Amino acid sequence: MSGSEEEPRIGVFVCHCGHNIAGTVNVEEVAQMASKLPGVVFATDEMFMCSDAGQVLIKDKIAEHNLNRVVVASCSPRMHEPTFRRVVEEAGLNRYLFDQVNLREHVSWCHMREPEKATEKAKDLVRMSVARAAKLQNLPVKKVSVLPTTMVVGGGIAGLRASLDIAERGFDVLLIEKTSKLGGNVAKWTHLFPTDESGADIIKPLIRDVKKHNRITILTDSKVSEFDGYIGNFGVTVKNLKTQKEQRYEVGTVIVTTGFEPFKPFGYYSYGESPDILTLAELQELTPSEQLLKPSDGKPVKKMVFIGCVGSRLPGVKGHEHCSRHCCSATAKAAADLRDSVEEVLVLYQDIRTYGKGHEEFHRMARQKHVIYSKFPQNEFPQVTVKKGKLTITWRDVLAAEDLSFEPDIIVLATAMIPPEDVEETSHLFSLTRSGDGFFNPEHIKLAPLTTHTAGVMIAGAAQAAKNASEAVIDASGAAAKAVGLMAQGEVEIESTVSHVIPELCSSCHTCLTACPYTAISMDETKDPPVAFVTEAKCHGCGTCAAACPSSAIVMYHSTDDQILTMVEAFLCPAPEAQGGS
Amino acid sequence: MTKKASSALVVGGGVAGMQAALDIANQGFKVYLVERSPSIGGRMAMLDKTFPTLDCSACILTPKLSEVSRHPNIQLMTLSEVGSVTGSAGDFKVKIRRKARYVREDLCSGCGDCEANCPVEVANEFDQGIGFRKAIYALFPQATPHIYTVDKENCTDCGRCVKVCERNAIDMNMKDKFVTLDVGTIIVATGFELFDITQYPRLGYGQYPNVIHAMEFERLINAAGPTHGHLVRLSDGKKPKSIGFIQCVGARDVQKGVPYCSRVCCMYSIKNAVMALEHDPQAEVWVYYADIRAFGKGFEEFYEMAKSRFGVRFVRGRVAEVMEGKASHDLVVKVEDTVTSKVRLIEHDLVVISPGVIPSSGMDTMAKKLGIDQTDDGYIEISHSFFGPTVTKIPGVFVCGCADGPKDIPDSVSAGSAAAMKATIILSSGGK
Amino acid sequence: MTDQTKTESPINHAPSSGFAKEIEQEPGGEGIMKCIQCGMCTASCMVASMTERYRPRKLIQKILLGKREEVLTSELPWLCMTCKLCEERCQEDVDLSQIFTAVREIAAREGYVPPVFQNTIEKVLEDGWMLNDAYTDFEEDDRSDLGLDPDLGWNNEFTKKIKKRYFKGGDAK
Amino acid sequence: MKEFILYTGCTTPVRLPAYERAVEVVLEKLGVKLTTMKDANCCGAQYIESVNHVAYSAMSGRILAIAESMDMDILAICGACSGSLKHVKHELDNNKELRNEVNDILEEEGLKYTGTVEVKHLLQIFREDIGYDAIKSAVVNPYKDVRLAAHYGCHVTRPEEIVHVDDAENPTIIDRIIEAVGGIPVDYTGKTRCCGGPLLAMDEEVANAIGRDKIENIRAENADGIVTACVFCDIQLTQVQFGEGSNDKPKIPVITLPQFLGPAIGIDFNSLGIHLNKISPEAILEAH
Repeated sequence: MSGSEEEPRIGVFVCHCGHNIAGTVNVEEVAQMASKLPGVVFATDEMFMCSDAGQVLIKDKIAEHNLNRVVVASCSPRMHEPTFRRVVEEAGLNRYLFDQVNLREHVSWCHMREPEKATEKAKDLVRMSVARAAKLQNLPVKKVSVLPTTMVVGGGIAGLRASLDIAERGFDVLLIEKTSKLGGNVAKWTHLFPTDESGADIIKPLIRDVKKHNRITILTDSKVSEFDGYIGNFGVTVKNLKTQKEQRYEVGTVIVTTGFEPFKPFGYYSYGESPDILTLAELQELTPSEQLLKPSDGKPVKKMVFIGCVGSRLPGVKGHEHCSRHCCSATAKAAADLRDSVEEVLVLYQDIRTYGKGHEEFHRMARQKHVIYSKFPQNEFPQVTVKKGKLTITWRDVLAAEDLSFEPDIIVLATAMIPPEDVEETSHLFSLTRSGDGFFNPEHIKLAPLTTHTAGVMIAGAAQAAKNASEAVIDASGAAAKAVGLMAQGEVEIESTVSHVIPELCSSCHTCLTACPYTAISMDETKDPPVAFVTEAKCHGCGTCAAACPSSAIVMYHSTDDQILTMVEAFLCPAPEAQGGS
Repeated sequence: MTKKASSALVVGGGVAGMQAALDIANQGFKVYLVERSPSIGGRMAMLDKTFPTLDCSACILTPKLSEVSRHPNIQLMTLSEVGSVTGSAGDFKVKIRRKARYVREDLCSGCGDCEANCPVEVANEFDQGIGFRKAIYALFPQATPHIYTVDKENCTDCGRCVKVCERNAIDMNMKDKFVTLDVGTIIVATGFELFDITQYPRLGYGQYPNVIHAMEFERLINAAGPTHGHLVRLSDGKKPKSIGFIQCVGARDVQKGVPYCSRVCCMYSIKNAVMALEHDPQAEVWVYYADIRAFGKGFEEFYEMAKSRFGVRFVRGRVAEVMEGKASHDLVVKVEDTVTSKVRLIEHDLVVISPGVIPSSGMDTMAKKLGIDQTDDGYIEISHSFFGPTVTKIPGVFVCGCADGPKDIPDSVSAGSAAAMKATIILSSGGK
Repeated sequence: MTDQTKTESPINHAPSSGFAKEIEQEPGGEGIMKCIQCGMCTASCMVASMTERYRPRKLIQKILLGKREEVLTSELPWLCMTCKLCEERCQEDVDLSQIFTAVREIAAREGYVPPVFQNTIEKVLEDGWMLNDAYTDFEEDDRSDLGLDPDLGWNNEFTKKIKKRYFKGGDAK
Repeated sequence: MKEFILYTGCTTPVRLPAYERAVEVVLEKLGVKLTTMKDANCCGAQYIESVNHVAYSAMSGRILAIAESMDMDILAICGACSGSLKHVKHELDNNKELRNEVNDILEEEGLKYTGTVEVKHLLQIFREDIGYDAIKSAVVNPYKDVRLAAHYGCHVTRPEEIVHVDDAENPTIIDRIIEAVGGIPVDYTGKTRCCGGPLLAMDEEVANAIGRDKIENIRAENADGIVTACVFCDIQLTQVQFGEGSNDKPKIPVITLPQFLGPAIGIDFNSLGIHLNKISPEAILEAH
């Protein structure tokens, strides 16, 4: 490990972050203190370390004082560790000789009202980081190749779009669909509200193009049963649900487009007690006809009611707290269209969220066509009763302060978008986390909505959150771009902050295998006795294994026991100032 | 077939444009990123926090900024505008006007000595005119590229900056330059502007000092902003104890020619309401709305939290009038709580208007140059909401972000990536 | 209404778009369906600020729900000052004063005209103008002093014709 | 010399003749000739308007037709009248059926509506036909240190797209005239709100509360007087300052625009009928 044995020459840079940090922490004082610490040859404070000016400063000082360790005391490493690692690297240092202290989230933001104590805490953290920095070691920067094939999981509108884009861009696609048909929910919908097209009109051309594209391999009635490997080199076992036959494939990237499922609202508004109470999805699946007919007796529908937010926007009800986004616009369009043949159409709502392009027009059109909109109270839901097949609904109209009742021929419930029933399986398979709405978490909710914390695995469409089909299509192309980006580069860097098993110390107890949340550890059967080994590209460096190992046979690179204990030491017994300075 | 131009032009350096540029560049294609202001970053750079996670906007944006500026395949062209466009998919010729910056990009290190010595102070557009900047300036601390710019209109040619610049980077005789780019594809990411709310005299913006708009509020609560993040009234510097947020101004207004929903106002106002309470938990914060449109991932949950945990008060009713006490400059909002049918006069120290989103200025000429259509609302027309949500009627020309309609950040980012995908298909097939 | 009737179904009103359609057919009533109930009108209305009983937004919603009898027989449609401040501001471009005028016209046909209105209507149709009996010697003198013609020369034939043609027998039915 | 036919309406001649007179003398001085319409009828505003749309259209239509027969544009000095005439003109111009119906009645007295005449409210005459500069140059003894609140009148300015008088949410004509003659126009809360007049019949209490609210908003800006451009508003804003519910605070003079303008361009109080104003405005009108 060359370059890290020599005498540490540490540079400390304390960031003001505008007034985010400097407004609470006395940054000059912190830098002052740092300059006296052992091994520190330079320390200063700066307005924005992440700005170009700040980055240039680091490089200049590395050259000027020929620093071999850099500590930046600023914000959470989550955002800027990559930035500063790159900076020290550009200045000729190994990226792992950099350490970051979080003075913003961990100090200034949470101790705003007690600046003195905050400054003391800041000093402690910097002192600990400097001590650790002295112990930091070079780590190799590793790259892995990326296989030029993407596996797309889910053959709905998003999966089809992503597959086609990738194929047209010149890469191979393995498209997995668990049902026997491509097209997902959209294909089922004879009328794709809020548009004028039928689901088939939208999906047929897509399916046709996907089917005839020679770069796309389609596996229907199939599910991924095993998933291993790492970014660029995933191993997949696909099981045919009919034949139960399994087949292995190697892919470089993955796009998960497993979509959603329309919530079946049993327990809401007497759903299930009458065939004339159906969900918006079920309405969209009815075979189109001049006149909407009652499912129960096939008679024409004269009066109907839509109810919004069914199984959505319910605080405290797990998996049903989110807004399902597409329903308001879909309902407005459905109501407007059906009003032509139905004498009375009511929409019972909480808020009207016709946010999208042209959606406000659907809402206006519905009203223009005499659809009656009635807002019901937040915590006083309409009551639906079924007596001898006859539907009655009673509710309070908030805006007219009137108690109302109505006897519709059918009631349509605009129900929530929820994840498919096998979502848990999928999330384990690809190590994806899920948010409160039950859908998969993106890597970053604002700036990385399509990538996930599993490198090489993308999400798109309703797999990520409730969305309408158009939005899913945009996601799909976006996720395709991410996959192609990786494949076009051909290789990708991987983290070196991984765990390592020292074979001599391993007692083959398998504890680490069960401890690892990423199935990154397996047994090397070629050894006798078999010993554990880490697949580095899969390891997230969480350290669970190292902690679990009863024979301390596992090292966490970049968080070695030594590196951690010196921090504890630095905190408990601060080095006397005298010792500091140059 | 003969390989044609294998590079792309992205117009607009906001978050959508940056994302598009990155996703094209990461596939190994050359990208020219043209931005008319002195720095990339767009509107997002002006925001304080972002909904629904309250991430610090500048903090999550900065890595993108440096990623773009350092990408070997991306050439930044700031202070630049698109001129004439000729050719077709796979083979466009685009004239770019590179406005004189009066500072040599190859020499300036962004040290700031010039700014420190500049005697001229002018209203800072980045801070919505609340704060000041010098006549030689960088738009914001993380401005990218971090190169200074001379604002000739306000510069007095005193020559001090020229003297102090150790690298002799300042050249007051610089002239506009014109370059012609050969590109295979063009992505329009020209973003949005805010509706001019002085068109609502009844709400008092421009007449009453303590009626401000949301972007001004963002700068006021921003630690790097003109007040160092201290939320104060512009009339007397007092901390507002009661704040009212007014929704649907310049949005969902048929009479004002903006019939559509702006998509972001509900959430940014809820976010700002929460931030106001973060700054002063004792404050009273009200939001006046017609419908709360919290439709994105985590939005409804955030709205719920704003109500239950932070105690933001929501009143369903559009505000008819804002009145001012002449001496105190305190404000009174007149509204009907439509849920209780009560007409309410509610006093506030500060009123924040949420302006709707409109197409960015120059959209019309941009559309003409490219030969693409616009919607009635002035945004760029997309070919089909399912088959081509980022596709325009001109092959090889794509659109993303708010250029084709209001979008929040994640939707703009996705669209940026999507447009990039379409663009690279063109590039890899040489325009077919 | 007693409490018992408030919640239980059979007595509750059943929404119907009939009344709104009827109003749409009247001149001025065309825009009724555009209302999204934002409350801009009530908040702009000076009558609403001075009395609890008048809420233009709520009145529109009652119409949209089809509460025909209640609306036609109530004084509410007659409380609009037609100052049009709400119309100037309505973001959906609903002309409330014209809608309420349309409602009044329907009410009038069915004989629901507030007495004060009825009296003035009679007067105007009889005399051709509003202040015939208020025009006394006092005013005449004032006019002469000012050099104005004391003879106002109002025409009362035309309104009689109008009355015959549009007001059967004279009352507004 | 521009010429208009003056439609006085029902109320001005009886309740506010001074306004009528002031209009005549001031406009004459500023180069506008007036002929008063005879054999006219009520425009039908509010009352007939509320119960029978066709009858209402016919009544206003007849007034328009009379003006046509004399080939002169109409000057209306009452908000209700100008509102009705403009509104009905708009409908007759855009609704053939209605026009035929109306003409069918008018025919009997040889009248016909074809849409050739314009309807203008007094404020338009000042802005369009005379102009602020002409007014300025006509001033012989400008006002000094008088603060005046303008009240425009709802039917004068709304609906903007039909009456085309001024910016409905931010009207300025009266204020600019006040300025032109040396007065200080003062802004006040609820400037474009109604005076309450139209509600007197249905609910006098509420109507007066609305009027008094306006008076108090104006008082809050320490205005010396109120300048109006509609007979109903003028009467309403005056009468609410008397009788029960009115407080004992000093009364604020209410002056019609021509009465305020007159003295500045050298017209004596008598010709303007100042002595007839219920709350004497002399203190204001003498502030030169």
